[in-house]
Parts: sequence; structure tokens; C-alpha cells
Amino acid sequence: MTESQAMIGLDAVVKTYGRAPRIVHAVDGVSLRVDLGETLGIVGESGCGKSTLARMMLGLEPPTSGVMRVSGTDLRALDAGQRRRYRREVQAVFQDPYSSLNPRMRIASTLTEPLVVHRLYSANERRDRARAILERVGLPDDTLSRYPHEFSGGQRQRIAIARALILEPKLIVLDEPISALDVSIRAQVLNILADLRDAFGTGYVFIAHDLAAVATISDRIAVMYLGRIVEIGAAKDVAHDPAHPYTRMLFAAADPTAGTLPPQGEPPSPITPPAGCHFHSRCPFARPDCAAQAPALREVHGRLAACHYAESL
Amino acid sequence: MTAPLLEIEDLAVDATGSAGTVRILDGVSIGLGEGETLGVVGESGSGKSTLAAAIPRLLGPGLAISAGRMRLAGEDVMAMTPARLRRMRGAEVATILQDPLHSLTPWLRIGTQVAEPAVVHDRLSWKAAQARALDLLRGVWIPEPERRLRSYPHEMSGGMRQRVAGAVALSCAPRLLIADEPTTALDPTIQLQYLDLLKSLQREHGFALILITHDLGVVARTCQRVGVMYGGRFVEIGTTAEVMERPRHPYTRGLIASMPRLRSAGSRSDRLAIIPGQPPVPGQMPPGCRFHPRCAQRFEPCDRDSPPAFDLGSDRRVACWLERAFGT
Amino acid sequence: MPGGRFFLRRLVYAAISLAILALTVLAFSKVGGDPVTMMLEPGASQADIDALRQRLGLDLPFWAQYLKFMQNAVTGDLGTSIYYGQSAVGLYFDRLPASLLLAGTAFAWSVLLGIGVGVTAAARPGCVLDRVGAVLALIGMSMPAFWFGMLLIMFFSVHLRWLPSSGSGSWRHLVMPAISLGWYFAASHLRLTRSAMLESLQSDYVRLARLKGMPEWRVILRHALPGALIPVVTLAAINFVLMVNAAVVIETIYAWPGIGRLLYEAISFRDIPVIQAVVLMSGSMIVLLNLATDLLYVAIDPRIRHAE
Amino acid sequence: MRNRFGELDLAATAAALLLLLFAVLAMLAPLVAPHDPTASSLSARLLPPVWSEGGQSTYLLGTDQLGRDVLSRLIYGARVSLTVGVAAVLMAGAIGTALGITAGYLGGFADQIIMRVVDAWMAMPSLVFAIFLAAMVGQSAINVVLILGLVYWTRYARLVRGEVLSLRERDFVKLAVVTGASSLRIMVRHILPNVVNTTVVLATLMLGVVIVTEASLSFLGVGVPPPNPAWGLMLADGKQAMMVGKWWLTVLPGACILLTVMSASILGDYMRDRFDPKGKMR
Repeated sequence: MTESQAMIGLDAVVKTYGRAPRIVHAVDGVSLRVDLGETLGIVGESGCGKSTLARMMLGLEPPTSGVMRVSGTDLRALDAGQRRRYRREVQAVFQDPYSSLNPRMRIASTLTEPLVVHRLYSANERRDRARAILERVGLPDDTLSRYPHEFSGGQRQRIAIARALILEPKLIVLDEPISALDVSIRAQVLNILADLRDAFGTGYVFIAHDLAAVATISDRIAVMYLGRIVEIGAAKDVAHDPAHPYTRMLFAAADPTAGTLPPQGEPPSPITPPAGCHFHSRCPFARPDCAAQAPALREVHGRLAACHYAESL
Repeated sequence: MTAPLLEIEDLAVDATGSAGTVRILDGVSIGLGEGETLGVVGESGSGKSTLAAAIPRLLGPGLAISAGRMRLAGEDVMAMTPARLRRMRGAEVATILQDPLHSLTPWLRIGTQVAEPAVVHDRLSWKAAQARALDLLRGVWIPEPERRLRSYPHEMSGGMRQRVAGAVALSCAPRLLIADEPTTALDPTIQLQYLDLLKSLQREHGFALILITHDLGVVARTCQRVGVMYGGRFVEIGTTAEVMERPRHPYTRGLIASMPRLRSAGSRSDRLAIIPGQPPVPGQMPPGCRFHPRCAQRFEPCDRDSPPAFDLGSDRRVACWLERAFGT
Repeated sequence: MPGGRFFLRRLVYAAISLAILALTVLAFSKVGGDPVTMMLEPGASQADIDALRQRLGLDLPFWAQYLKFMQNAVTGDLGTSIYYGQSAVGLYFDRLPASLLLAGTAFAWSVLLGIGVGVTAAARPGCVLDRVGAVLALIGMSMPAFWFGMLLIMFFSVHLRWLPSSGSGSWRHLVMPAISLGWYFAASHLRLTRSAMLESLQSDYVRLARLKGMPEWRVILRHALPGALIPVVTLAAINFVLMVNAAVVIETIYAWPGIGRLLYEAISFRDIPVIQAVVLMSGSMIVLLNLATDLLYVAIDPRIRHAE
Repeated sequence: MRNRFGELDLAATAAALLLLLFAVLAMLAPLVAPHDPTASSLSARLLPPVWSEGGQSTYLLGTDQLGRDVLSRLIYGARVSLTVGVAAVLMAGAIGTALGITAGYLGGFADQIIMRVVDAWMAMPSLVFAIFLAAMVGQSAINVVLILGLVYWTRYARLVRGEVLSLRERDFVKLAVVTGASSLRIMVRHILPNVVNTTVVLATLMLGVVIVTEASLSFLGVGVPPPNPAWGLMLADGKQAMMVGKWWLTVLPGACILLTVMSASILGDYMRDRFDPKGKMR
């Protein structure tokens, strides 16, 4: 694949919060690319930096250092037209369906706002498009004239997805889109997302702590730990045959049938991460040099993993 | 068969609010022996948290038990005096709440909060109670327990605080522990640790456990028996292995089938089996079987009559008309 | 240490607030026209006017005047009273003891009653005390203090002839002003205590304390009250400063020789330096008080330091 | 008006009706007032209300020390109090909401400047600050509105800013940013409609406070100038007569203030319970 095909490319991106001596390394040198039309899943525990990564991809926060590229151009160097295009092509769905819709706006205004902002179509056409996209997510026509409080969490999340899709973006960043939903609703929303992806060819960045859900919908999976990517590769490889000890621990925890030992320890503070490999303090396979030297991401069995001993596990 | 520790029969809880009186729990019956574990699974609005609050009789404002019987070790809980209830709550039926960030008092030291029940219920001196608190903190695998006695809650991580909540619950050696979504706010790896801790504490102390959760995976790991709640009722109760492998109620079956699986990783064309529609909201419960609007197998009696719990033997009960139709 | 940065920032904020306070007072004083015309006899010669202007520094550009004003303020000089011919700050401190006595008495009863009834009412919402308290609080918050003061005079001085209608010197002079001044504040303490307690009583930690079978008094005093007291104490402290400095109408009605009365006299004589002094003194007290409470909270409730 | 349980809220309904009555009387003052409020009559000085001994049916609520009809003065007084009160509340609300949204949404330097001014201005006791401003600008009804607007906008600004800070973190605002909406659009379309409830509730609660402050200023002689029939002025004028037992000159205007303020306060509490059940604005 050529560089121009990457919708979003991150190069050694770092994001820190706070001032010395309490600096939080939320994202600590992440490089990855999201290709057109692919679904990249990002998993990890809370505080691993996955949501910070999402906010940076959405241009809600600038990286502290490193470069983020949109269709090959540095985000900071976008001209006005390119920036508008970026705002059209990359959309988002967030976790909390109760916070995602303006409670004082009718659904019609919420859905058509992106079209209004980008001065697309006439008022009538915008309404038609809103109606069409609602049908796609399985909601009736009369939804348009209602207010958010008339809908359940699952319905609101469908509306949020419809809103993200109305500009026919190339990429949607979904940050924990199903974790606030009831168990019986999650599958509905996951199926809708999969259907829409097939229909529109949209790419997703799918962030969640529910590994099974991520594994089901993603083409590739990135596993994050304390601000770093520890493993990234094809969903099948990462889920079925994890190379990194942390990935193993995470997937074992997600599988009720796995009779493995419970994981050790708690994630350390992102203010004072352990030296060397961040995971060594909880790693059952850690050796002395793990604390000394941080492993780089390198190819292991067809995917990238950041572990000195990935092959010998 | 030993006398059950907890017997609940036909328990109903009503909420009084702007929309009049709404039934939150309806016809709930469970029995639990000493040292047993029961998982209670349900979605939001299923009434599972109300059940957790109803057993120690500490329902929120506007909620009241309106019918049913409840016995703890043979004693009628509904007839307890306020003083007896307080003793029951602290010393016999302990509870762990969902949110470890807000369930400890911010301005009291951990030591005080863990020692309190022993001082109040077991009439220990503060000094003796502190010593017991130290043991309890050690017992829930808290590192440096001596130092932690003097800490405040905000100085600890969520996982640590939830362990402290466990220590608080165990301080008077309760016979029943109710854990209301104890791991929902925790990270997956920490969840697993906590469930492991609960199991090992149960082995050590022998209390009975009611584990309330929305996560079937949690139940599968922890509980001998599981009850599935829907719309304020139990739709299916049985041993965990039976229910998970051979679910009989259409809701249970749908729920298990709709769970994403690691096995299906990376297959773009796969779709999950789904239960259509939404879980019902208290106050807008459908008539008859509460699941019938979402049920693919509904037939003639379902929208009219609420199905009773058909007893299938070996401690298995299913509230679905299909059981009558097909015979048991 | 994170506390150090927090401390420093609050200190800078307080300093900026004081500077803006002085700027505001000086700037609005200019709106009132030229003070010189008021200070001289009518028909004074232009030369006299110019001389006085120069002496007062009024011929300087505004920013220079501001700097001078600040400089003087820091050394405790807020000008000379036009009417009394004394230092305005001196006058303020002369009147302070009387105001402190009145405010202290009113504060004491309003806090005891307000917090006491507030806690009891929150512990049993809907009980008789709660209902009575709610009605009294509503009336207390709505009744203009000066009208209440006049009603008291009508009843106790004019009708019953029990208490002197004005003046100072004995406890009998203190009763009515202290009651009418404290009334509003008792209501405000009651309302805040009640609502803060109710909020605290709905928290998860109170629920857990009840689930632990703690006796109700322990739940209320140890688990619920400390958190509720933080906003109440802040409000009470600010209210005390208000009682000292802003009891203008009460002190006017009862001819109580405090700061409020001083302010009233100053308006009557358009004695601008005195008005400025009262505004600045009371404003600065609140700024410093806010600073002190901010810093105190960090000590009391470690969560705040954490959140910063 | 209904409470949380769907029952009629008697207190709130009564308060609303009373305020409405005062408002109607104030608007129709020339039609309903039996006398010219400023016309004095030396022959009819200090007459008591009609039901007291010596009262006359032409002066239902008696007369003051200049022989002016108390009822007419009270009706015209409602005009002054309500007009000044509502105008001041609107002015304070408009300034405070605009600056609060600007400070809260834009943050940074604008926020620093606005909030430091708010801090400093809120530090001055509102009555003392109002007296200071009044002493500077001289007496007129318009000036009282300006003064009260200047004194009270800070309360709106602080409350609105707090609200905006939490709204800014809400996902629908972030989604609007992601879509490319401008800051102005977000402030007008997403933030403003969501703080309107808050400001309306605060305005109702503030109405009483503002009316008391206006009455205090008038009472102290720096508010609405005589011979306007303001309630605070009537109280000040009646003080001498009160000492010799002419109670109606004190009780009646005060009762009008009390009823107005109490109604506004009950209504404000009611709306707060309805719109702000979490009690952010105690």
C-alpha cells in the first residue's frame, strides 16, 4: 500500500498532560496508520491512552509531539479547504448516547447540522437525506420531529451513528460505542455498524474494552498498554494467537471458558510508568533486561509486537 | 437438605412517583442455602439492583416492598424492628456496591471505615477493631495494610477501594454477601482478580453470595446457580452450567447467542444473532409475558397471561409458556 | 509539590482581584464628576480649584492616578473624609468595634439556629421542624431586613415600650438590631445546610454506612455532615463579612454607630473617600477570605488537591 | 403548575397568580388607582385605613403625612418596583449570560479577564457596591436599573460559565467540533439553548433580591427619587409617623415588598426544582 492510501497516519505521536513532576504520558510514542475502508480496533484498559488517541485523530487535541497526517498531509499544515475536507471525511461516535445528542435540538436539526455546516444540499434535500439515513439505522420517519429524551440509549446511539454517517465520511472514529448499552442492544448496534460499513465502504477506528466485540468487527487490532502499542496485527492473529504477554492476559480475561490464573497486579500509574518495558511489573515472563530496555515493535509471526521474548513464549 | 439461609417468596417492590405506582419487582422467589452462590443477571430496568437493595430492606426513596415474604435463617425479615434490621445489615447481610469511587466516605480513614462495624455490632474497642481491620485488609490482599489503615479513599485506585469495600463487608463475618455489580467499574484484568478474591474469601469464610451483574461472563466464572431477570421478574433459574449450555427461556437463549465471541475474530461477513426491540421500562411493562413483544416464539397466551415459573426439576425453573405447551 | 502551585495561583488571583477592585472603585468615582467642586465653597476661584486638583493629584493622567491610589492603598491610606476631615481608614476602624459586636451577635445566633435546624430538617425531611423551618426560611429570605427592623420597633418600642428604639450602649440596645440583622442570614444558613445535607445523605457512602448497620446519629454526624459543612462554613464566613460591612439599613434604622451607619452618613454628605474606603475594605476582606477558604479546603478535603 | 408527584403545587400557583396580579395592577395603574399618587391634601393628612377608627371611604388604605392616598401610591409603587426589578434582571441576565458563555466556551485569556472581574466585583457586598454606584451617578429610575444590572450580572456570569464548562465536555459539543461547526455556531446553537433554563431560574430567584435592593436604595435616599411612589421611599417617609403609632405607613408598603419577593422566591424555587433537579444552583 502506498502512503497516500492511509486515511490517517500517526508518526511517533506523544500526548502528555500536566506539568513536571506530575506528567501523565497518556500516549507515549504511537505510530500507526488507518487505511481507507479498513476497521482498526484499539483495545486496552482504562488509562492506556486509547481515548486520547481517538481525540487526537479527531483533531480535538493536538499531539504534544510527533506528526499526525490526514490523507498524507500533516494536520498542522492543512489549508482551509483541506481542513474542511478533513472535517467532512472524519466523523465520530462516542460512548455516552445521553451526552451525544443536544437535548434542546430536534433529531432533524441534529442530523442535518453537519450538512448545514458544510453548506451541502437544499433544506428539502437535507431532510430527505436525514430520513434515508434514519431508515438505514432502523428508526421510523417520525423520529425527525422528536427530541432526544424520547428515545432509549440504544435508539440514541443509532441516531448518533446516523449523524456520523450523513456526510458519508471516509472514516468514523467510534470510542466505546457500545459499552454504555444494554447487553441485548449491543449486538443490534454492532450489526448495524457492520452493515453500514459494507454499504458505504466507511473505515472505522473501533475503540472498546470489550475484546470480543472488537475482535468481531475489526480487520486489524492494536493493543495498548500505558500509552504504547504493544501488539498490532490482523484481528484473527491477535485474538487467536497473541504474541505479547499482555495481549494474552487481556484475552484470557475476556474468555469465560479460559481457566487461566487471574492476572497479576494493577496497571501502574501513567505518571510513573515502570522503566524499560512498561508491562514488566505485571508480566509473568519478565526477565531482568525487560526492566532495562523498552522493546520496540517488531514483526513476530506476521504481526507487530513489542516484547523481547515474543518468540520464546 | 439444610434449612435455607435466605428464602424469598413472591416479593414485590413498588415505586411511587409522578406516574403513580409502578411495580419494579414482581413475584420474585429465590432460595439460597448457607455458603451457596447465586448469580443474578439482567439488563437495566430488570430490577436486579432493586432486589439487592430489598434484601437488607434499604430501598431508595419512593420504593417500598409491597408484597411477599422474606426469611433469613428462618427469621421473618419483614417483621424485624429497626434496631434488629441495623444489626442484620451490618453483621449478617453485607453489601458491596458498584462504584468504588463513591461508596467510601471521603473524610474518614480506611481504618475507621473498616473498623466501624466491629465497634458498633461486636462492641469491640476501637483498638481491637483496628487490629481486626488490619487482618481484614490483609485478607483482601491489600499491599502494605498497616499504611493503608491511615490512608483516605482518594489515595487508592478503584480496584483497591473495591477491596476495601470487601473488607468492610466482611468485618462482622456476615452469612450473606450481596455484591451489586462489584466489578463493572473495574478494568477487565482487575475484574478477574476481584472475582478470584471473592471466590477465595467465600471458601475461607463460608458466606453465601448473591452476585448481581449484567455480564454473563462474570456469572460463568463465579456462580453455581444463576437467575436471569427480565422486566422485574426471574425468567429462568438453574445451575450455571445448565443455563449457559442449555438455556430454555427465549430471552436467555437470545442473550447468550447475541454475545460477540473471540472465535469469530476478523470475519467481516459474520453477523451476530440479535434480540430485536428494547428492554421494557418500568411503568411501561407489556401485559402478559414481559418478553413477548421481542420474542420470536410467542404464541396465543403470551400477550395475555403472565407465565408462572414452571419447575423442571433439579432446581431449574423457567417462566415461559413454551414449557407448558411442550410439556416438561 | 502540587499544593505549592495551587497556593501560588490562588495568591496571584487574590492580588489581581484586589487590583481590579481598586481600579473599579477609582474608575466609577470618576463617573460621579469632579470631587473638587464639592469640597470647596461655591464660588471658589479657578486658581483655588486648580490648586486643590493638583494637591489631590487629579491633574495627572488616569493611570498615574491609579498607581498612586494603589500605592496609598497599600500603605493604608484611602484618602481623607471630606466631611470629618479625618483619614477614611481611621474612621472605618473607629466604627469597626460596634459593627463587630452587632455582627458577632447576629452571626452567632444565625449560625447556631441555621445549622441546627438545617441538619435536623434534612435528617427527617417533611417533619414538623422541617416544615416550620422552610416557611421561616422563606419569609426570612424574602422580608427586607429594614422592614422587619421597623416592625420590631413598632412592637417592642412603640407598643410595648420594652426596648429602646435606637442607639447603643447596653445589651437592650443590641437585641432588636441583632435579631433583624441575623434573620436573613439564619434563613440562608438553614437552607444551604439542609440542601447540602440532603445531597450528602443521598450519596453512595451514606448508603454504604447504612448498609453497614451504623446507627443513624453516626451516619449523620460522621459520614454525612463533614461534607455538607464545607459549603456551609464558606457561606457563613462570607455572611459574617457582609454583616460587618453591609448592615447599612439596620444600622441606619437603629442609629447603631457601626460601619453601615458610617456609609449612610457618607452618602448623605457625598463623602466619597469614606464610601470608597468602605467598598474597598469590605471587598478586600471577601477576597482575602476566599483565598483563606480555598487554602483551608486543600487542608480539609484532600480530594481537591487531587482534582487540581 | 405541578410538583414532582404530578399534584398541583399550591404555593407556586398562588405565587404566580399574585405576581400576575401585581403586574396587572402596575400596568393598569392609571385606571385602577383611585387618586393621583402624588397629589397631596393638607386636610386629609395621616388618615388611617377605612376599617380603623377615623378612616374615610375615599382613602381605603389611609393617607400619608402629606395627605397622599396610600392605596394609589402602593399601586404606582408596584409599577416602579416591578419595572425596575424586571429591567435590571434582564440587563444583568443578558450581560452575565453573554460573558459567561464567552468565558466558559472560549477559555484562555478571555476567560481569565472576565472571571477576574467577576471575582473582584462579587467580592463587594452587593448593597455596598450599589450604594457606591448610586452615590456616583445620581438619582433616577434608569440609573437604578443600570446600577442593579452592573451589580448583579456577575452572578449570572459565574453560574453560566460553570454550566458551560460542563457543557463543553458533553459529547454533542465535541461532535459539533468534529463536524466543523464554528465556535460562534456552537455557542449560539448548542450552548445557549442549554443554559437558558438556568438563567431563567436564576432570573426569577434574582427578581426578589433586586427588588429588595432597589427598596433599600430608595429607603436610604439614593434610589428612585421622590416624589415617585416607590415602596422603599414610602417606608422611609413613614418612619417618623411610625414612632407615633401610624402603623399603616410602615406595614403596608413593607407587606407589598414581602409578598412580591416571596412570590418570586417561591416561583424561583419551583422552577429550580423543575429545571435543575440536581441542585447546581442552591
